Amino acid sequence: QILQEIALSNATELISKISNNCYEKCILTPGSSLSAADTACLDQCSEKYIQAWNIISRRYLARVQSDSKGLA
Amino acid sequence: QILQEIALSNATELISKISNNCYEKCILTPGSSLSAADTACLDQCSEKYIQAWNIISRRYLARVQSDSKGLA
Amino acid sequence: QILQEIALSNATELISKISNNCYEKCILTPGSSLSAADTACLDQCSEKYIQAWNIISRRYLARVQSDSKGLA
Amino acid sequence: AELLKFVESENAKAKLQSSIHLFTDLCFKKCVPSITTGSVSQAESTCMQLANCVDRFLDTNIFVVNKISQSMQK
Amino acid sequence: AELLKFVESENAKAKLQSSIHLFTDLCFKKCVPSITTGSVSQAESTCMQLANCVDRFLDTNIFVVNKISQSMQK
Amino acid sequence: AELLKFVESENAKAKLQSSIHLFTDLCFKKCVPSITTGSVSQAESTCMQLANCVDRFLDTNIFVVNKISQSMQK
Repeated sequence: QILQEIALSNATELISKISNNCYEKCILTPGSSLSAADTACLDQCSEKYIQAWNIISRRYLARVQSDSKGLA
Repeated sequence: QILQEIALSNATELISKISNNCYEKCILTPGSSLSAADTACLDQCSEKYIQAWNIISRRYLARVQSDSKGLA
Repeated sequence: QILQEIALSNATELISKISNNCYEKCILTPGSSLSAADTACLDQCSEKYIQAWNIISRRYLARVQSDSKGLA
Repeated sequence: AELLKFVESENAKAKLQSSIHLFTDLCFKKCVPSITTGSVSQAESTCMQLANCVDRFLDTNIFVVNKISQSMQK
Repeated sequence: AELLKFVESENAKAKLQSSIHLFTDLCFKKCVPSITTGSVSQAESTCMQLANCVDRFLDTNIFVVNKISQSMQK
Repeated sequence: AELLKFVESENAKAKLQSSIHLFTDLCFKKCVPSITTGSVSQAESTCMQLANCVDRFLDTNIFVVNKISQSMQK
């Protein structure tokens, strides 16, 4: 139950961050619908964000484990 | 009581958002007092923000009611 | 106990704000380590932030005491 | 039960208002880059008046939800 | 009652500190666009030293409160 | 005691995830200034791939902690 809630809040947070960052970067002048260019940009942007999230997760976990002196 | 608290927190949040956005846009180099130009800009900016808030409120409520598939 | 917690949360908040602002301003393209220029900038930036925090603290406290009509 | 229903509906109202504040802030920043006295620009009008900014944000959100669901199924 | 008063005054102190952090962040972003080694610029000095940034923010806040009150009475 | 340990470890996990979201947001804004179709730029690659953005942020944080400690001892 608790595990599921954490997993859910984790996914919700990820979705919210991607939406905010990619809306900001891709939808410069919102029109009457998403254009093909908008969708292509959102697709690219989401991929990059998920990739970034994977890289950062691995790195931060590694650093937390190896270096207990770090404060954040 | 609860209704009043919601109405109050709503107004407080609106005031805080307008202050932050319009200070950001209008008061580029803070001087020893608000100039006439500052005040004119703040007036215009507040009007626009309230107008935007009205438009967004109507639109979002309409969309929430018509389209229960939307997630946000 | 409560006093210590406030003092601690105050210092933690200050550290977090300085880190965010000075990372933003000084570390434009993060490299494989902090360069001498990075460190010089971080030093200057932290000094300025602490100075700003002192000025704002004094001013805001003075204004709160003298002017109870102000809302923020 | 009546009270519980009342509290729930008030909570939903508060959540709705919080979303509206979030979207207004987002759309104001996106659609009104600077305050000009006089008439509203064409771009500003298209962006804000028709509420395209909210509609496209919600589209973006749905796009991302689908994208994440797909990458979780892989 | 003594304890209650103590807790209340500690709460007020925490609120004050939180406002000070908010204003410092705001003024730093507004007054110090970039970190230059050496002396402080004139504009930076006027903006920050005299704490004009906080004073004008509080003025802006009062302006907005009055504006909202007026539009609610209409 | 088992349950308590479990809850504590879940809390730690949630805190870790919240830091990861914070850093990803920070690094994405810092390393990916705009979305270009096609290959990743050299600067973007150095910034993100090697996770220099997180490492330098943590270095910055340690620098600031030391700085504050020093100015408190004065």
